[in-house]
Amino acid sequence: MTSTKPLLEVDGLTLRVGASGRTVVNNVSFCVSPGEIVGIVGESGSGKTLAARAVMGFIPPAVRLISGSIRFDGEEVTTMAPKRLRAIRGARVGMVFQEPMTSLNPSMLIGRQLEEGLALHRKLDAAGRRELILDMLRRVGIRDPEGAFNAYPHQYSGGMRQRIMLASVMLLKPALLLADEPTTALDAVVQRDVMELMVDLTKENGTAVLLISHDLGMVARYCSRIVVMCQGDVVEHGNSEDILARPQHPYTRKLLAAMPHREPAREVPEAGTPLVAVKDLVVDYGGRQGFFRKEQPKRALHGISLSVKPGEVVSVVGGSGSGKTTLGHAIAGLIKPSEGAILFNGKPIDKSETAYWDYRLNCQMVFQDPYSSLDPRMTIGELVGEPLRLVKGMGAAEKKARLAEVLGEVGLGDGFAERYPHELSGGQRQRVAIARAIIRRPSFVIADEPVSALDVTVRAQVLELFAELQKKHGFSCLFISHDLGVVEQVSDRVIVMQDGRIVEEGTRDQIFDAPQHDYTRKLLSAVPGLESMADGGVRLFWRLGEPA
Amino acid sequence: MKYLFAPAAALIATAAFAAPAMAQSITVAVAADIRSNNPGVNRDDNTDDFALQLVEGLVGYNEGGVATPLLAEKVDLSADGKTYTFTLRQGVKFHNGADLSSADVLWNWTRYMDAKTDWRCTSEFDGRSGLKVESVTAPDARTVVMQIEKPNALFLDTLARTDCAMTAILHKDSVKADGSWDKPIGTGPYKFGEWKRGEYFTMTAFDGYKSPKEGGKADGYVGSKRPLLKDVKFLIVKDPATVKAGLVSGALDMSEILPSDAVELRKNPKLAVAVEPNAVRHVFLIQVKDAVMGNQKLRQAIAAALDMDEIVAAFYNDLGKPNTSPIYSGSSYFGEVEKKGHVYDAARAKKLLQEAGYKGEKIVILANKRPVVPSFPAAVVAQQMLQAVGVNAEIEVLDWATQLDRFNKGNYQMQSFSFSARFDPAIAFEQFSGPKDKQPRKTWDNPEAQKQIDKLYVTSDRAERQKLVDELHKRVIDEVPMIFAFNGLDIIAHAKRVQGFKPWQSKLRMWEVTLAN
Amino acid sequence: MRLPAPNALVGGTLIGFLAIVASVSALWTPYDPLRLSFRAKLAAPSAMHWLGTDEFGRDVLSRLMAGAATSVWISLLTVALAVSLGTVIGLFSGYVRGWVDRTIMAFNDALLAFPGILLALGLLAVVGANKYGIILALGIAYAPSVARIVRGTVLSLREREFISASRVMGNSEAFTMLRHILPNCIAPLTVLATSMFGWVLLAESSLSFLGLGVPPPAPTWGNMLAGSRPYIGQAVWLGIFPGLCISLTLLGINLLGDALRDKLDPRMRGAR
Amino acid sequence: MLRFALTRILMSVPTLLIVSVAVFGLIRLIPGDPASLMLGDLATPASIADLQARLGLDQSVPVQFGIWFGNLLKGDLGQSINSQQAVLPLILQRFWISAQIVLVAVALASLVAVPAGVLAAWKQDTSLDLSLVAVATLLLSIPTFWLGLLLLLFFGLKLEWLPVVGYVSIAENPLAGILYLVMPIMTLFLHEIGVILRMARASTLEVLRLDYITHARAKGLTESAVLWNHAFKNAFGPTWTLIGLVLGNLLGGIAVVETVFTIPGLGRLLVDSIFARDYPVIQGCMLFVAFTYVLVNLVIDLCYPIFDPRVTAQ
Repeated sequence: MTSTKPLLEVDGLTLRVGASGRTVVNNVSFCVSPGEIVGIVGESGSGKTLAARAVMGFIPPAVRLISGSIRFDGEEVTTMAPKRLRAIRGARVGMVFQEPMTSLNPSMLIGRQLEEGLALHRKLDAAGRRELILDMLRRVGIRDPEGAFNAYPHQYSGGMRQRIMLASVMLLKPALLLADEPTTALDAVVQRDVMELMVDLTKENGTAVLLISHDLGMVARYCSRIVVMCQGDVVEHGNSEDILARPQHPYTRKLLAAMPHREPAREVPEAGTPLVAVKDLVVDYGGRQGFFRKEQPKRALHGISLSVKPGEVVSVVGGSGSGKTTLGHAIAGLIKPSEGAILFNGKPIDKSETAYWDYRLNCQMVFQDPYSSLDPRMTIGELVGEPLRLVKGMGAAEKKARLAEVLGEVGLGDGFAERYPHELSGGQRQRVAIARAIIRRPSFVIADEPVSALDVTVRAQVLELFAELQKKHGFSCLFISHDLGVVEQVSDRVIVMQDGRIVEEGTRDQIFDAPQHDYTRKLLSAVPGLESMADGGVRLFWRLGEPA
Repeated sequence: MKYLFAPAAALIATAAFAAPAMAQSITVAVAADIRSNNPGVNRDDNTDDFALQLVEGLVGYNEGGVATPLLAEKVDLSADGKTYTFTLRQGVKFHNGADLSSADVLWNWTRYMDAKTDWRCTSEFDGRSGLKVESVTAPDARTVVMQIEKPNALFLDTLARTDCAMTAILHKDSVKADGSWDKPIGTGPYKFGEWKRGEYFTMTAFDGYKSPKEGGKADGYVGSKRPLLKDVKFLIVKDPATVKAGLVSGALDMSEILPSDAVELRKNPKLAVAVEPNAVRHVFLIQVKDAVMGNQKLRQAIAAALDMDEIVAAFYNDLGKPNTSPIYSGSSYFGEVEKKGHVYDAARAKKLLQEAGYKGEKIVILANKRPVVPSFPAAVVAQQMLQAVGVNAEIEVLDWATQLDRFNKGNYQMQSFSFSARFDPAIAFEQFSGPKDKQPRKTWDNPEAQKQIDKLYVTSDRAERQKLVDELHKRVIDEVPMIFAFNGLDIIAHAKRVQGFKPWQSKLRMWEVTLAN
Repeated sequence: MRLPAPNALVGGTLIGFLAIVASVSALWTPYDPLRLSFRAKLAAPSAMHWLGTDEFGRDVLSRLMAGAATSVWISLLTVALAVSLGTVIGLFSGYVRGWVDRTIMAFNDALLAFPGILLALGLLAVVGANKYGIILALGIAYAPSVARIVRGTVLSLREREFISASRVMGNSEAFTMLRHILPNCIAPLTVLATSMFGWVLLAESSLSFLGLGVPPPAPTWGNMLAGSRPYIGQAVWLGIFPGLCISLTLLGINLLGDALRDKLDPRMRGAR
Repeated sequence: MLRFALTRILMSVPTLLIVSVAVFGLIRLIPGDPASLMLGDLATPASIADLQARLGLDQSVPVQFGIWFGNLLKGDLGQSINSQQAVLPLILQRFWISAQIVLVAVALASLVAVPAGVLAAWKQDTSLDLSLVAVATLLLSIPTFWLGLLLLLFFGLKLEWLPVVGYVSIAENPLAGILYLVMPIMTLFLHEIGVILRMARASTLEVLRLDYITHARAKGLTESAVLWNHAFKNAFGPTWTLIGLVLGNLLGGIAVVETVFTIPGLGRLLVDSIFARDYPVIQGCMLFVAFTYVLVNLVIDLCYPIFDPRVTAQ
């Protein structure tokens, strides 16, 4: 704790939704000292974003300030005149958003967007502004700042845009930076780079940071103090180490417990033939003929070979564009491969109708987005029961019993069968998706990022359920994920993919403890690892040593 | 406030119609542009009207619809009825100053008989329609002799037909050296002025005009025909409401108006409304080949069910009168017999329906909604009256082209229809009678009646003809192959300062019309 | 129990009233809407004829009531035809894809390149201007926009994971189409159908105005309005009341459509 | 850009071809033909046959189409059966009349409705928003022909401020020409305000939720700067497309308004030609309308990158 006068003091802040009267932020207090990095951690609905945005006076029209005060640099923000508020915005308080795709104006040149704030808050001529901007763009790692100045945001990748966003905010050297999940939408490898850049930049300028995130690990890594929020309340507040090592509130413990952790490696019985084998799989996209030109097909997979043994969980990891999702879809039969073969129990599935159907009935898939993977117009019962339609020789009563059994297995017992997906939470929906995948008792399940859309605690529950079911029914699983923590927790074996090729393959422990390929090392170095401690706390560590 | 913009409105009114300010000029609104200025070639009624102010033929209709010498002084018929000798009037000049001679007639006849000319009436004289001109000769400069194949009472009538543009005698300079059409150089009271497609066409008085008769009494296309106006501009105004506004503002001097506007415009102190019946006959066509309509008793019942007074009033208000005869009321053949036609008698209609064994079969009346014909309002009123006596009548509204198509194919039960003007009774009957299997458009297919009509064609004796007409009229009333309802009305509103104007057979004759100031 | 949104309330009231009037007119109208009265031509609104009489002396109120039924019926049938036709084409096109899809869509685009009313005008001239001709012509004229939307929905649904899920299950393409894709087209179709009801009502009136609508004497609001034009100077009520009816109905439809879209597509409401 | 435009025009060729064939076939399915219509009740089978031969209608439909299409490729749309005028100049003359009404009305409506829509979105759920939306919905719900009649009654007959019906070419008499166009333009203008306002509001609402708006505010920009520099330009894309659709539709179809105000525009020409079975004019008009539609859409698409640089004209 620093003893200087706090830069930001939030005291007893209470926000309520106008119409329904629901309290979304309840008596929240915290403070940020100059140059300090403070994290607010919470799951969706915790009110963390609202509380942070209130600091800049951004309260949505539907939400009302009931009580409390926000003092920035000793000035009360809640009652501030709009003009004064605008003078603070940008100049003294900056803000970085989660979604790099929508946080920059798509129709305005990057240079102009960066210039706007400068023109407003600094007395500089155009040339001076330009120089400052080019310097800053260079600083955030844009290779061609001149080009970027006259480019539109859509010409840059997400990571680059987030750097530009940082540049835009840091140009004015604000005293406080509000960072709302600044890296959540980015690839793991990029995440760390951007975070490091943000920390460095703020340190250089003496800017304090209020970092809002659902990721306790990341927050703990960079913040000196942490505020834990749940359902609008601050449940715990303290030093990062203290909170990690000695969590006081049950919710904090729950959050910590939900963080992925490694369990001892399982024995996977050696079997003669792999359950599923993929040989030299090639997938090409596109190649449509235009009027004047012919598009070259884009190769998404360059001859992938892999095998999954009975009862084994094999993970495929990689950044976006690595081809892992394409691989999953190709194996599930959703995409027709251009070359290569898929063998099920040693038989190529495209050679005979029986082999195909055998595979079709035994291979199921759990999708990433529980909001899009369930037909919104069907009840849970219909959704889960649908795969049974194609099972031959199963009576109606039997089907009904199976449905009830499976729904029970995934913890969606009484009454859920009659409900519709939109009445369910994300975690419940993913349970439905899992139930649908296993109702035919398949021998092979492809799980494509099954938990990446879920909140931390829900994610843990779903993973646990999945592991339990896998153990109980013994199905093999191809688990596709970008989240190394999750992969570490669930896999027997790990396949690392980059640019449509497998770069490394090995048992979980081999990959995580002794990675060989550069890309694997880069991936691993990007996310902090966790080690459980005896008293419910955790210890945080970087896998391949502290970054330089 | 109302007057704030009044000057602007007046300005617009004058600007819109751009009326020539000269005292002896008038502006007449017409609903449609002329199709061409080539008489009798590319034409419609409106085009004929304009053409016949500019050109004349050897014979023309008089007020009663009888073909009478016009460019000819007299016409002599040989005893065998096959040789017509026309003696030309003296002193007749073309618009370009040239004198009219029999050579001009020969030149025109050759031109008309040439298929390339596309004259509307070539087929009327080359034998295709039963009348064949075998030779045309000019023994001297004032005499033209026409020889026809067999006697025909309607030869002169056909020559005078307005849709043939009166078989106009044009100066040969009307045609360019390469044989293509240039502009009409005729002998009519007015000369062709200018024509701006889609906007207006004009004509100016022909100073060298020699009127067939003196005395100022107009008589159809003959009689006194002095061009007393200096210029006449025909302005194309399609919308009746615009016409009305133009008449009221004074920007227009004359126009045909809708019957519904007559009452209102009559009240205007500056305007007069002239109403004259014409030879157009509004009828309810009946397809007797139809299973239901084949029943004569049913047809008689329908005729008895119609209160013609109300039907006329539906379109013409109090301006018109019923006429259930095929002969138009202004015809010289319209006598006491023709006055007796269908009589409205609902009780009799009901009784006839019973006798006919009518069991509520649906009867569809086709109608169209062109504003200038009473097709639709007549059908609405008739439907109401038919329903009142228990006939299950329905109206089907079609666009005019479709209705006409159904007419030509004979594909209908009833139609509310209008027959265009026919002056001679023979043609008037021929218009709707004939063999249905050869010409499905024919309404009346009665071999006995056909014989009488054929006889009407060759009989020249006036009394004989009247007798035939009377008999045919009675047959139509009894057989009810269709129901004649009433004659058309020309309703022309004009400024009161325009004097001496009388509408005649939908033609706006501009001769003997003067302008008082 | 929450109060419905104001637009739903007003729209629902207007359309409900229309439905009631249309139903009542089948049983009772103040006068026979077709009965002529030669003594009461173009009578101004009075105690006897609340909304006056027309050029044939027919009671305007009665004709408006009867016209409501005709207009509603025509609009409903037309929408049903357009939606079913368009859905079949759109589903098929989105289902087969490839060159068949491109060909169908080229045709579809060709039809869309015409203002609906012109297309209907041409078709109407072919099939004949009567009640069923209008339904057919307008149905065909509006089907392309339905087909386009259905095809778009199908193509976007195909990207959704539940469609992939159905295929992974082993369901045939046709089954997936009918079981999963078609039901999910219903929401956008409902919104479309609602606004289309308004378009059809408008188009039917416009056609009457151009001289090819539902043939009189059977009253529709459109042909009443169209028929009033010659009398605009002398009998204002002839044009005012049918126009008012059409406008209020369209207003009801638009409001109801907005409410429906808010409900089915909350995205359109924008920021919370 | 140029290649894109050319490609798009080439791609519209099949569409236009389909239009030509369909229209050609369709109008010949319509009962009634120009020859019998010209002859009316005077027609004898012989005279109809004569006239049909003269009009070239005695040939089989495919042959007729071949002739017509051949001439079309030479840029000749034929001659009106009714007025004997060449079709293309006739269409262009009438189109110009319609176009000046439509263009002025839509331009004015956009100028009023787009800012109003943005304003309504900005003040979402306030009484200003509600009343703007209510007015827009009301305007949208009034059929143009009735609106036209009302204007006619009020300004033409009651106040006598404006000429009731008719048309004078602006070239001939500018003042009168403009006065004649006031009411038709006003009719379309009022109607399109409703359409455009609602679209502008909806698309602005979409944009106002996005982070870059908050970002712009977080920079300390004033509300008006946020609204116009950031929200408006991005929100205008869909509205622009809608304006294009509206234009494309109206340029071919203000027959109703033209009928109300008796303006000799393209829509009226087409309707009249259908009634008169003037085949060459119908064919020409339909093709022209379709071509205009394609062209307007092309222009709209070419302009789109101005509002959304993500969409490049390729």
